[in-house]
Amino acid sequence: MSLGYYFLLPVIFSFLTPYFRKLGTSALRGSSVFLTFILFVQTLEYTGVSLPQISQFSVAPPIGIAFVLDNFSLLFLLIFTFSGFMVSLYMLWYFKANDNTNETRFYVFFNMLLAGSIGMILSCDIFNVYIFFEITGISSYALAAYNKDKLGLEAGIKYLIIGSIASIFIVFAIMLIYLQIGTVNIGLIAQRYSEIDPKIAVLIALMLFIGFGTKAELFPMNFWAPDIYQGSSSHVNGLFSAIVAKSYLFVFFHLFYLFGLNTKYTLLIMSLGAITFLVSEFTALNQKDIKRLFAYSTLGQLGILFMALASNSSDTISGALFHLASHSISKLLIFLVLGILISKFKSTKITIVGDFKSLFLSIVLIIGFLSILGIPPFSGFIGKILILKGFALSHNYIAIAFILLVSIVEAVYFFRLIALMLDKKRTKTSVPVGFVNYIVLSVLAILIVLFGVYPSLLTHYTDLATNALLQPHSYLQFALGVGL
Amino acid sequence: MNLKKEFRLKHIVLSLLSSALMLSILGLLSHVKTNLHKTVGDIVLSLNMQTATANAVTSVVTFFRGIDTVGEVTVLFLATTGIALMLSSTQRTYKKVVHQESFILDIGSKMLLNVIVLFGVYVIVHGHLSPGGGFQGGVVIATAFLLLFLANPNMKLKHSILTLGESLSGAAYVLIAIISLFKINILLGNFLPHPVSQIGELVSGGIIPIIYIIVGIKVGSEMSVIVEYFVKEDYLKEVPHA
Amino acid sequence: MIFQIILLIMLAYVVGFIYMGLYRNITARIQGRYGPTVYQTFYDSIKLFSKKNSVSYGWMFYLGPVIMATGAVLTLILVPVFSDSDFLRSVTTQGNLFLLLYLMVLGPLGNALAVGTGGNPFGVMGVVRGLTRLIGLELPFYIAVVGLIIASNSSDIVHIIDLQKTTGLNILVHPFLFIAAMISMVGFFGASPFDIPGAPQEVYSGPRTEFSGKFLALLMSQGSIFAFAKLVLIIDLFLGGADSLWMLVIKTFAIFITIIFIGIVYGRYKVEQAVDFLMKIPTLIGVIGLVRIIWFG
Amino acid sequence: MLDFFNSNETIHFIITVGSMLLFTIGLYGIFTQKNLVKVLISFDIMESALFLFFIGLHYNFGLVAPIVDGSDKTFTNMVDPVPQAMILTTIVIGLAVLALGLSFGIEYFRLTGINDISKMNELRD
Amino acid sequence: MNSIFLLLNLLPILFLYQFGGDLHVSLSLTKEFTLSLSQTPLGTFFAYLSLISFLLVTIAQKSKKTSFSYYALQFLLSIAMLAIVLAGDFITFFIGWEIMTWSSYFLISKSSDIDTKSLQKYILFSLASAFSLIAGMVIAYSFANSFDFNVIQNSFHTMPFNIKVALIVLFSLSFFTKAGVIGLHYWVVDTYSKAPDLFSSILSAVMSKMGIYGLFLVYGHLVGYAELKDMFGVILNGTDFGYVLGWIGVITSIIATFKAITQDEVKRLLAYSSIAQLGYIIAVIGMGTSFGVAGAMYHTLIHTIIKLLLFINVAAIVAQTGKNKFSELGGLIYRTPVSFVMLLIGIIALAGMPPLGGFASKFMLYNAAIDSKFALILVGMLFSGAASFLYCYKLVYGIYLGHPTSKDLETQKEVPISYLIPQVILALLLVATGAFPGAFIKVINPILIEFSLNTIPYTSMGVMQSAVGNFNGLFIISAFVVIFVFILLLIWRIKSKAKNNLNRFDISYCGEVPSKNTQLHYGYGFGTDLYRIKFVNAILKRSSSPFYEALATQTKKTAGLLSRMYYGNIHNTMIIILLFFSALYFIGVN
Repeated sequence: MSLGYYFLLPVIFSFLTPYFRKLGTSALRGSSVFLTFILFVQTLEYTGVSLPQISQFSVAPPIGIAFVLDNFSLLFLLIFTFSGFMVSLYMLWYFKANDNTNETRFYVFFNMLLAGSIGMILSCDIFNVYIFFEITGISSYALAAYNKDKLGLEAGIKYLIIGSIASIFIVFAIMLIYLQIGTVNIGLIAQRYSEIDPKIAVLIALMLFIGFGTKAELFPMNFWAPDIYQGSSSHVNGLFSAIVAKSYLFVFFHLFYLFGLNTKYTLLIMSLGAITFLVSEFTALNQKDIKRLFAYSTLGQLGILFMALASNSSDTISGALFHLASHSISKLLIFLVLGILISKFKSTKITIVGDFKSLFLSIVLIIGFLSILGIPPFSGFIGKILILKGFALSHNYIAIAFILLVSIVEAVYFFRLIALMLDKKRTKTSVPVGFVNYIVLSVLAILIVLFGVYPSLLTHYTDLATNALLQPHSYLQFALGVGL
Repeated sequence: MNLKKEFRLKHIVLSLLSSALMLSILGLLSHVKTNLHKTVGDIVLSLNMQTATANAVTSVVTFFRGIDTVGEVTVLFLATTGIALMLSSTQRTYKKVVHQESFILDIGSKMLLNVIVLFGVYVIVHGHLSPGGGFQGGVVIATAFLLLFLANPNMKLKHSILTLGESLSGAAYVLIAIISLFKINILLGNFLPHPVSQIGELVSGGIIPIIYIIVGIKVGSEMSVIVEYFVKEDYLKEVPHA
Repeated sequence: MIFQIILLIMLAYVVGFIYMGLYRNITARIQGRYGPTVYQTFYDSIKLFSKKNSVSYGWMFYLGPVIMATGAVLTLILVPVFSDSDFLRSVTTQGNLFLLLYLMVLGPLGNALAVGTGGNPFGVMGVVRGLTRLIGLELPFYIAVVGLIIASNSSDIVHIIDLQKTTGLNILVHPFLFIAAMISMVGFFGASPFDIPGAPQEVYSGPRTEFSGKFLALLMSQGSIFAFAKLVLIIDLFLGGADSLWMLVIKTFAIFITIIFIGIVYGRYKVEQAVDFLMKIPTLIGVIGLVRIIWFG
Repeated sequence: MLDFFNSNETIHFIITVGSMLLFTIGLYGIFTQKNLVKVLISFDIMESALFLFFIGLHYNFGLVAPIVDGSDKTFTNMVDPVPQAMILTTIVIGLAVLALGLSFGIEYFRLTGINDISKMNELRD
Repeated sequence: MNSIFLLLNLLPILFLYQFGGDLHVSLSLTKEFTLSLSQTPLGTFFAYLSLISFLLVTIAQKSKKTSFSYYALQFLLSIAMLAIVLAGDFITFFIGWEIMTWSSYFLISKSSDIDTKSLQKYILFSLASAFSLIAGMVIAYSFANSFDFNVIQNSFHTMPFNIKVALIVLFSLSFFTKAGVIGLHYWVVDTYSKAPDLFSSILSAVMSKMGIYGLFLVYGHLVGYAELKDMFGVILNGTDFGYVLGWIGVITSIIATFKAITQDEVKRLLAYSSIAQLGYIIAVIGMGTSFGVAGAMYHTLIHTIIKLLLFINVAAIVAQTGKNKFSELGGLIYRTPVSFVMLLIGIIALAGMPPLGGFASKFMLYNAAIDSKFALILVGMLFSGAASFLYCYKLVYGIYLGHPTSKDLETQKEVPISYLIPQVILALLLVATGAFPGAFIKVINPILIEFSLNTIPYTSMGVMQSAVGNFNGLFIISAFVVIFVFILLLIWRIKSKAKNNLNRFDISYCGEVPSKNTQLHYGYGFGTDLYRIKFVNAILKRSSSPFYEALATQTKKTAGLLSRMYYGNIHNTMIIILLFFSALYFIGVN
C-alpha cells in the first residue's frame, strides 16, 4: 500500500461522510472505525518493512512532493494511528450516550485531524507540511468549538487566532527559504541550509521556532493552551494531547535536527522546556477544573519532552521518545475516562473524580496517573528513567535535579486526585461505562502496563527512531527521491 | 481619561516596536534574493512541456504540487463544514425578512446569473490554457449566487445538490489520484494521454483540466454555501426560542 | 554458690536495714529530734511480714513487688562485693555494667505496674513523678558510668576494680565523674532534694499508698537490699572495691553518710526543678569529666 | 532615470519596503485592535503583505507570465510558477481560516454579545 | 480468603528456603536495563524478616473483616519488599521500592479514619525519597555505566570526590526519609496512626526497615565502610561519617522519645517510639565497625518483633473496644489478661530491659559506640533509653492498668485468638533472643564477611561477646526466673490472706468516696507536664510541621503567582508571542 493512502483515505472518507450518515449512524461511526483500523493495521505492517519508504505524488522529489516514512516518523505514525483507532472506538459510545446532532461533522474533523497530523510527519516538502499544519489546525479549531457553547467557541476563537499567528510565521519562513535557496523540499533545504546568509538563517530558524513552538505549546508561547483544553470536550483533549501536540513536536524536532540547528539552539530550547515544565506543574496545583488541570499536566510533560529531545544525546532522545509514546497513551486514557465522567456528571470540577463508583474506571485512571508520574511498573517510569539516564550520561545533573524536584510538585496534584477517588466519605454515584469503553480503556491500560514491564517492545522502535533522527542521512536521500 | 492615555502609550510603544522590528527585518531582506541555486520553479519550467499544459502555474498547482491542492481543497471543505457547523440553520429558525420585491432587480439578477456562471465555467475550463482555473472560476460562480442573495434574501439554495457536488467532486479528485496509482503506479500521476503536440488546445494536458474542473465544482459549491451562510447571518434575524 | 547468695542477701538485708535506721536516726539528730532507734525499720519489716493484708487488686498487684524484689536480688548478686576474692565471682562475670544499669530500673518498673493496677491516684502520681525524675537522675550517672567504661575500656566491674590498683582510685583519677555519680546517688537513695516520688508530706507515701502487710514488707526489704547493692556498686566503681568485710562496711558507710549529709541540707525540689537541675550542674560536671577522658585521656 | 526604476534592484526594494510596510500595518493592528473582526483583518493584511513580497521578489524585468500562447511553445524567459502556485494555495487557506474565524465570532457574539478578544476570558485561571 | 492468602504468604518463604541462600536470576528488560535478583546474606536476613512479619500479620487478620483487594495489595507489598531485598541492581530495587510505595499508599487509604492530608504527606515524602534514590542511581550510572550493584561497588572508588559525597547524601536522604529521621519524619506519625490498625504494624516493623536495608546496602555494600573511612577521615576511634550519623541518630532518638511521651493516641505514641528506635539503628549504622553493623542488625530484628507485637496488640484492643486514646482506655488488665502479658513483654523488650531480647540488642548498640569511643553519643543513647521508660509505662498503664474509663470497657472480653497467636509467637521470640543472644552472632557473621569486617567471636548460644565485656543471657534469664519463683513462693508461704478482688472504688481517696461517675483513671495524660522542664520544652515546642506547612503555603503562592500568567487574555498572549519573537530576533541576529 502506498504511503499516500494515509492522507487520501481519510480525505475520501471525510468527503463521503454525508453519505455515510444517510446510510445510518452506525455506518457513519463504522466508517470511521474502519478507516482508523486500516490505517493502524497498515502502520503495523510497516514495522516489519525495511525503512525508509517513499511514495511520490505526481513527480519525484525534489521537484514534486513525496511521503517519506523513516523510523522516526514510524514511531509517531504508530502512536497517531493507534490513538485515532482508540478514539474512534470510544466515539461509538460517546455519540450513543450524548447529543449527536452534529455527529457527521465531528467525523469529518476527526478524520482530517488524523490525516493532517499524519501528513505533517510524512511529508518531505515543507510547504506541504504547512498545508497539513493548516488542515490539522482547522480541524482542531472546529473540534474545540464543536460543542457550540460559550466555552467551546471561546476556545475555538483563541485557537484560531494563535493558529493564524503561527501560520504567518511559518509562511514567512517558507518564503524566505524559497527566496534563498529556491526549494521547499526538506532534503534540499537541509543540504543547503548552511549556504543561507547567516542572519537570514537565524531569522528563518526563529520563525520556524516561533511557529511550531507556539503550536507545540512551548513556554512562553503556551498561555493559550490551557484555555483550549478547558473549552473543548474531553475526548478532543485526548486527541490534542496524544496526536496534535505530538505532531507539532515532531515537525519541530525533525526540522531542528535536519537543519542542523541543534548545535546552536540546544540550550535555548532545553531551558524553555524546563521553564515550561516548571511553570505548568506549579500552575496545575491551583486548578479547579479537571480538564484545565490535565492541560497543564500535558504542558508539563511536553516541557520534559522539549528538554530531552533538544538535548542532542541519543540516550536522552530515545528515552524522550519512549516517554512521548507512553505519555500519549496515558493522557489518552485519562481524557477518555474523564469524558465518561464529565458526560455523566455534566460538570468539569476536579471533584468529579471523587464522585464516581466504578472499580474499572478507578483502576484504569489510577494506572494512567501513575504512569504519567513515572512510577513503576508502568510505562511512564521507563520513559522517565531513560531520560534521566540519558542526562546522567551526558553529566547534566541540573536537568536531573530539576526534573525530579518538579516531579514532586506534579505528584501533589495527581495524588490529590487519587486521594479524592479513594475518599470514602464522599457519596459515590455509579457510572455506566459502556461495553466498547471497557475494551478501549483496558487495551490502553494493558499497554501502559505492558510497556512498563516489557519495555523492549517499544525501546526497539525508539532506538531506531533516535538513530533515524540523529543520523538522517538515509532520510535525506529518500527525501531527494533516491528511493524511487 | 488617564486610562485612555495609558492605552495610547501602550499602542505607541508597541507600534514603534513593530516598526523597529520590521525595519530591522527590512534591512535583512534587502539582500535576500541571492539566487544561490536554480529554483525548483526553473526546473519545473523546463519540464513543463512534458505536461502539455500551456499554463505552467496550473501544471504546478494540479500536477507538480498536486497533493498541495488536495490539501487545499480539504482545507476549504473543512472550513465549509466548520461554518456550517456554526451557522447552519438546522438548530435555529429564522423569520422571513420583509423584503421589498423589485422586479428589475429580480429579473436582472437572474439574467446576470447565467452570464456570470458561464464566465465562471469558462475560467474553469480554460484553467490550463490561460490565467484562471478551478479556484478562480469557482469563486466567480459563487459571486453569481451572492448576487442572487443580494437581490432576494429569502432565497434558498438546494443544499443536497451542493453537498453532492462538494462530496462527489472531492471524492472524484481522490479517486483520480488512486486510479493513477493503479494505472501508472504513481499517485496523482498524469495517466491520461497528453501528447505535447496538443499544447494550447482545449483538450490537452491529460488529467489537468479534469482536476481543475473538479476543483471548480468543489470550490464553487463550497463558496456558495459559505456565501449563503454569511448572507443569511446578515439579513435574517434569529427568532428567539419560546 | 546458693549458700553464698543467701549469705549475701542476708548481709545486704541486715546492713541495708541498719543503714536505713541510721539514716532516720541521723536525720533526726541533725534536725534536733531524738528519732527512732537504728533497728526501728528492721522491726517494722518483721512486723509487716506477719500482718494481714487489707487490700489486693488481683495478681498483678501481687506480682509487682515480686518483680521488684527479683530485680534487687539480681542486681545484688551481679555486683562483685569483694575484690580479690572468689566470692560469687562465677556469678558476677555473667553480667556487666550495662546490665546492671538496666537491672536497676527493673525494680521501679515492677513497682509501677503494681501501683498502676491498684489505680490509686496518689500512687500513680508518685510513679509518674518517679519516672519523670528518672530522666534527670539517670543522665549524670550514665555519664559517669560511660566515662569509666571508656577509661578502663571494659564494662566488666571486676576489671574496673582491678585497674584501680594500678592507676589509682577512680575517685581521684576521675573526680568529675564521681561528683556526677554521687549527685545521682542522692536521688537513687530517695534523699532530699530528690525525694519526689515518695514525698510523704504531699502524697501520703506515693507509690506505696495502697501497699500494706507483706507487700509493704517486701518493698521495704528490697529497698534495703537494693540500697546496699547500689552502695557496693559505687565503691566498686570509684573506691576500688572492698577486700574485706570491714573495708566494705567502712567504705559503704562513708558514701552513705555523704549522701545523708547532702540530702539533709536541701529541701525538696519540685519534679521539674529536679530534672532541670540534674540536667544542668551534674550533667555538665559529668560531661567535663567525659570530655577529659575521651579527648585528653 | 527610467533605467533606475527599471532595474530589478529598485523594483525589488520598492516591493520589499511596501510589503513590509503593509506587514507593519497588520502588526500594528494585532497589537492594538481587540475587535475579533479587526484582528482577523489584520492577519489578512499581514498575509497579503507576505504574498506581495513573495510574488514581487520573483518578478524580474523581461519575464512574462508562465503561459505559452499559440506562437511560441517554449517555457523560457518566464516568471517562476512555483511561488504563484504556493500563493494561490495560501490564499485559499487564508480565506478558509478567515471565514471559519468569522463564523466562530458570529456564533460567539450571538451567545454573549462580546466581540472584544481581550474580554473573551471565561476560560482562565 | 484469609487461609488462601496465608498460604500465598507462605509461598515466598518456601521459595526462598528452596533456593537456600543462593538465588541469582536476571532478566533483560531492555538493552540497558536488566532485572536481576541476587541473594546476599544481608538480603536474606531482611527477606525472612519481612516475609515472616507478613505471615504473622496475615494470621492476625483472620478475625478482622478484610476485603480481597486489601489482601491482594498486602501480598503485592510483600513481594515488592522481597524484590527490594533480593535486588541485584538498582532498577529492580527501585521498581520494588515504588511498588512498595503505591501499594502501601492504597492500603493506607483503606483505613476508615484516614484523611487526604495524611495521605498526601505520606505519598509526597515517599516520592521525595524515591526521587532522591533515582537521582542517586542515575548519577551512579553515569559513572559506572551499569545499574548493577557489584559494578557500581567496583567503580565507586574511581568517581570524583564530590560525586561520591553527592551519592551518599542522596541515598542517605532517601532512606532516612523512609526510616523517619527527625526533620524528615513529618509523614511518619500521621501515617502510622491513621493507617489501618494492623497495617501500622507492617509500616513500622517492616517498611521502615527497608530504609535500614537501603542504608546497609549503600554504606556496607556499594560504598563500603573502608571507603567511607578513607573518604571522610577518622575521629576518636571511629570515622567522621559515623560520628555525624551517630549524632543524627541520637538526636532523632531523643526528640522522638520525648514527643512520644506526650502523645494521647496509642498509635501516635508507637509511631514516635518507632522513630526513636530507628534513631538508635541510624546512630550506629555508619560507624563501620563489626559491632556497629551487628548492633544495627540486631536492633532491626528486635525492633521488628517488638513493633509487630505492640501494634498487633493495640490493633486487637482498638478492634475490640473501638477506642484508640489513652484517655478513653484503661483498666483492661483483668478483662484481657493475655493481651496484657503480651504487651508487658513487648514493653520490657522495648525499654531494653533484661532478661528479654531488647537488652541484647541495646548492649550491641552500646558496644558499637564504645568501640568507636563515641562517649557522648553513647550517653545520648542511654539517656533516650531512660526516657523511653516513660512512654513504655504510659503504654501499659494507659491501656491496661488503672481504672476503666467507661462502662463498656468493664465488660470487655479477651481479644480473638487470631490476634493472640502471632503475639505469643513474637513474645516467645523475644524471650528466645533474650536467652540466646549468641545465636544471632551466627546470623550476623556472614553479613560482616560480606561487608569485609571482622567477625564477632562466638562462644555459645547464651553468651553475647564483646570487646568490653560479655553477658550470659541464658544465665540472666534463668537466674531471674529462679529468684522470681523463689520470692513468689516465699511470699506465698507467708500466710496473710488478702481480701481479693477489691471493688475498684475502694481506694484511698482523701476521705472522699468515689462514686461511679468519678473519673478515676488518672495519669493517662502524664508526660504533658514535661513541658515544664526547660530542656524538654525546648524539644517539644519545636516541630517540623511549621516548616513543611510554610513550604506548602509558599508553593501554593508561587503557583498562584505563576498561574496569573494564564489569565485567558488571547490578545496579550499574541503580543507576548510577538514580543518574544522580537526579543529573540534582536538577540539572535545582532
